[in-house]
Amino acid sequence: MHRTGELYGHFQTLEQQKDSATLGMWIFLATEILFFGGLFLTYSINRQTYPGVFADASKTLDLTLGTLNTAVLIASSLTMAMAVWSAEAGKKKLIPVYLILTLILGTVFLGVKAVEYHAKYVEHHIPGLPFQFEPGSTAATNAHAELFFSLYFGMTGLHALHMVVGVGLLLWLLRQSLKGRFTAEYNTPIENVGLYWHFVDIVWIYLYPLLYLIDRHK
Amino acid sequence: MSEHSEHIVSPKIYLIIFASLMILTATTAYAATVDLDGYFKGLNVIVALVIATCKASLVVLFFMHAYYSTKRTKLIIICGVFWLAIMLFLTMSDYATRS
Amino acid sequence: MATTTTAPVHTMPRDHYLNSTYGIRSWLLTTDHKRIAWLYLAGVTFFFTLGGIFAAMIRVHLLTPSGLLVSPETYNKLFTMHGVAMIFFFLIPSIPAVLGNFLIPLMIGAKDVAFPKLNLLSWYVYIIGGCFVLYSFATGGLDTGWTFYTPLSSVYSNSAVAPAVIGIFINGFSSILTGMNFAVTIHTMRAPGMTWFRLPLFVWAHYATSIIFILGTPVIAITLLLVALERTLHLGFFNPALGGDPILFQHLFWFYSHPAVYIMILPAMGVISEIIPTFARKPIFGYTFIAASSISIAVIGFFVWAHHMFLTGESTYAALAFSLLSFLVAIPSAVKVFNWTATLYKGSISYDTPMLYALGFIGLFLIGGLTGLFLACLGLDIDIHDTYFVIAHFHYIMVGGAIMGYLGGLHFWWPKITGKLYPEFLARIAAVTLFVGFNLTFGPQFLLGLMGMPRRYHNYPPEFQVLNVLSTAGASILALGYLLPMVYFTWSVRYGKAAGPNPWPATGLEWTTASPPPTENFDVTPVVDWEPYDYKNRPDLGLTAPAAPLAPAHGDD
Amino acid sequence: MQAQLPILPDQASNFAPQVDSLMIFMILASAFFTVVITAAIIFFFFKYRRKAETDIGEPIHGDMRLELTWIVIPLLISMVMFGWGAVVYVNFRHAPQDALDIYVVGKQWMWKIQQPNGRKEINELHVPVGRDIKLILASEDVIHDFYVPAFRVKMDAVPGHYNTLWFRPTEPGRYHFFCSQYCGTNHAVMGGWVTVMEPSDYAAWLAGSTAVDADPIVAGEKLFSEKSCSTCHVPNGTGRGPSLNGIYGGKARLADGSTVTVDDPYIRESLLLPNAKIVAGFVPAMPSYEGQLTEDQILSLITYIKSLESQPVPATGAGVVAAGKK
Repeated sequence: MHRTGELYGHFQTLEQQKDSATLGMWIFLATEILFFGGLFLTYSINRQTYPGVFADASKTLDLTLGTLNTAVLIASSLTMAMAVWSAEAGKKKLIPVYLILTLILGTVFLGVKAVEYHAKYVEHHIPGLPFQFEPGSTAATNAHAELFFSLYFGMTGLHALHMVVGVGLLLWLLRQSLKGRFTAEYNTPIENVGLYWHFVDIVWIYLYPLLYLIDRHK
Repeated sequence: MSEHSEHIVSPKIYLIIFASLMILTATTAYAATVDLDGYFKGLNVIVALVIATCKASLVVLFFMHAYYSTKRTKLIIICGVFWLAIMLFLTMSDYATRS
Repeated sequence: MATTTTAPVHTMPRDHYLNSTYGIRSWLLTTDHKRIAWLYLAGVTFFFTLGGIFAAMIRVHLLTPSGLLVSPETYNKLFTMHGVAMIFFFLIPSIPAVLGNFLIPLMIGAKDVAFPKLNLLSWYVYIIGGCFVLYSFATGGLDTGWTFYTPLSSVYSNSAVAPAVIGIFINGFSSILTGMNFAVTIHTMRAPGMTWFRLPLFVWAHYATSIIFILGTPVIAITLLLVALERTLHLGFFNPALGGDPILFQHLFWFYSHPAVYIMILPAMGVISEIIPTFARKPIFGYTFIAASSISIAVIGFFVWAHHMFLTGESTYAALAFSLLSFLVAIPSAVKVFNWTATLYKGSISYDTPMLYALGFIGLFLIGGLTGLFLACLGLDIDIHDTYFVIAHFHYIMVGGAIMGYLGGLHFWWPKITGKLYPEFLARIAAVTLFVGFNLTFGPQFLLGLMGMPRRYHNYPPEFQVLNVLSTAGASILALGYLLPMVYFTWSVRYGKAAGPNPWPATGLEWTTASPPPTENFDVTPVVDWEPYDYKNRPDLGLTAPAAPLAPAHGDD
Repeated sequence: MQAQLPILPDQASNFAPQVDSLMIFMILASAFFTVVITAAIIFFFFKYRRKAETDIGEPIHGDMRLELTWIVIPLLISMVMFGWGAVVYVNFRHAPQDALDIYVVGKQWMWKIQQPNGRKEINELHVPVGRDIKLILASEDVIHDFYVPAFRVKMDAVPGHYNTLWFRPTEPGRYHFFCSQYCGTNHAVMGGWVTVMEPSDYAAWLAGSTAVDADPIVAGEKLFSEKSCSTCHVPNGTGRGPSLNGIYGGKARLADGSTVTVDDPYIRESLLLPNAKIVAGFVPAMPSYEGQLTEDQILSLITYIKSLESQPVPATGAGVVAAGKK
């Protein structure tokens, strides 16, 4: 595939190329909705079956840290949107600044997640390892709580994996933007990584109430 | 080839959206500690999910520029959500209607 | 080939995609969609052969009531590995990734697909997924059935389930990448003048298939990942002993795996929609209805999955809804069959090999589709569910439909892909052999099902023997029918006569470029100013112009 | 007996003629379409054979009336198929109230069957002719499926669920049954015979057995005290749990205001998930017995609780809305 400037040879115009890339990204995100959807369905059905144990297990999660992480991730979405804006508005100097801010916030999120995971490790709430929900809880309660935590780790783990990929993409963008590659005319990569980043934010926006909030009042 | 109308959203709008998202986050965190199920069974769940959907919509529409984008993009978003709804709704309706 | 009299002598073009570069690297690192199609052809042929060998062993084993060949464990592994190899690694990628990859850019007048690197990546993902599955086959095999029902697969099976489901999980991303690539390519890469309603129906069918790839595949991926986790870490998502729900697994599994059936059949329908107008030399009957029926099959196909679960204790209301919707999805398939048949009316029909496959397809798909109604019918499903009736039904769709379509397509476009003609007489014999062998193999299985023989049995009561022997006899004819094309296709690559750009002649854009096409597909970007399948207004095809004066190019519709 | 295709097995249950009539209708409807389409293809194939090498066909693009015809007519026919099938299926999913309950437990790779009086069988099922039979299907490991071709019925046995399968045998005789859901290595040999007997023979057969098998009511009663059920579920309803006397088959009012029929699945669920449906007036105090009882033991307990159905209703029993059968 030969390339002229930013235009790959199989496209006729830059516009066609950008159009294709954006469409491809959106389609990929549609795929991702269904990918997480399988987990959401598994969670919903099991929660309906074991509302009591799921509520109890949910309450062992740290609400403060969960809320903090929600705020951090939303803030990172803002800085990401600003990075896209800088590129579109042609403010080349600002792009790396906002990218670095996004990176920092993304890393903070993953750090907080690591702290939460560690707490679960200490409490023996990691499925697959020796698991004890509460001292003296029966085998059945244990099993159902383990189911909750399997889903908790499955959903947040998959989400965290997406965050890690996102951090990698941001690092690549940062490198490219420092080289001055992105301009008001050509900024599709930033825009598309932005779409991805916001999508990951949206997944968390749903994980937060489902895992941390529902039935907390009980 | 649909013409891509480049619409640059101003940072002011981003800040407004960000502030709304933060307020909604605080609201949902607070609402979770109040027993709303007393008014109507399952109200806590509904409130939490409605707020989450509002937040998600704000992110999609403004941070992701869906509000300014082509019909084609909107169609893809709707399809993604609709297919998720098919899966959730039809499966749950099986569980809900078992005798 | 279209002629029995003297044909004009063609020569191969000097430069084309096959001789533009040489060496193994030029193939393994290619981003040319035409070469990637060849890579996929190699992959799917390997898995087809592997799955075919398993099938042959199954049929030989079932010659006697007590089983002739292998132990029960091995038999269970054979049918599981047959299903996994055939479904996930042959049928799903076959037409889209081989013919679709090769043809979609050519048909819409593009130089390549939208994301050539992702296209190559999808092949590597497919190969890596395939390696995991082969590793599973080689180290303990797989005995869960291709459906991986829990808790059998996640707890009780002693076979190598984890590598297999991880392999299928990985392979899912190959499907997703292909689907993304096709959908974007069809949206953004069309040549000037190639409007949506001038697209060949093959492209419409692949667009519909892409919808399923994109929105269905992720669900099977996550589901099988959960099974792998459940098995390796002893989690309980679908294991009732740990509080999980095995029925939930079936919902998730069939949410993808029923639409996946349409992934296999829709592209074949696309192939048939190309072949029939070409060899009847007239516009296809009801173009918009065929195009719309592809999309409606893809969409409605997502609403019917729980008809696989009528007897699991599913709610009666859900069963009623899913049965009703299953009957609805039959309507667009029926529309296609009627339109194909009507296309033959007042045509100028020849019986070249692709046409034989297409006509065979209609007959077999008709039987496969109608017997699908039996299974969608709630009152009959309580009798024939999980019997050989089901086996016969889906082989009529998968083998009689998808594979006949795939072979028909290969014969139709082989001159375009290789620039060479295959021996027509042998090809016709192979087509007839396949048709006869197929019906002999799977026809008796309908009767076995009606008699009450359950599926996946390594031995059976003696009253079922006669039909089983008949089925095995048919399978040996079928095997011969598959070997023949493999031999003469290979032969023709080297020794076949040069085909020329448009041997049939056909009306699609892909036939306006050289055979084999140049790397860039077209020397100049084509501009389309004709309607699809419009023989009357295509003097460039060299067929007798009708007595009436030429109508303007846009005059039809 | 109604019309029957020669290839089909004997018709030996009430469902067999229903399924077979539907089958014949479907076969005829399908054959009609197959013949019409195939005949049209063959006719066109010869009639419109290419005469000269450069001939082209007539440029016909379509016909709206035809399209609508072949959308609407198949749609109508398929709705008939759906409706007819639905009638049979809905009947099949709703077992009559006074059916004879027989417990069937699948495990790799055998069927354990328990008759109403406790007589146990393995891979053999004896039933009286002319009586509605309800099989309550459970599984101890993976999913199985109980299939009797001569009765034209089958149903999955799913671990963690109870499914029911009912039929009324109409012809005495011996009929094959199979496991029809793939369940591992010996799936193909997990079958046996249903023996349909005259009611008097069946009664005699049942009576001739009690000496060999433990009475499940006795076994259930023993478990009831061994597992300390009796400490809370005291007969007069003054314990921490509701009295179980006479509750079977009736309706219990739950803490959240809804009611539930006290049947096998409910008792099973209450043993395994005691807090899912709490009877009004009681606190969730019962521990789960998940993992501590085999399916057989659960069935014994259910049979025991069922035997209390005829026990006098206690004076102060809570939670019982209407004792006895609905």
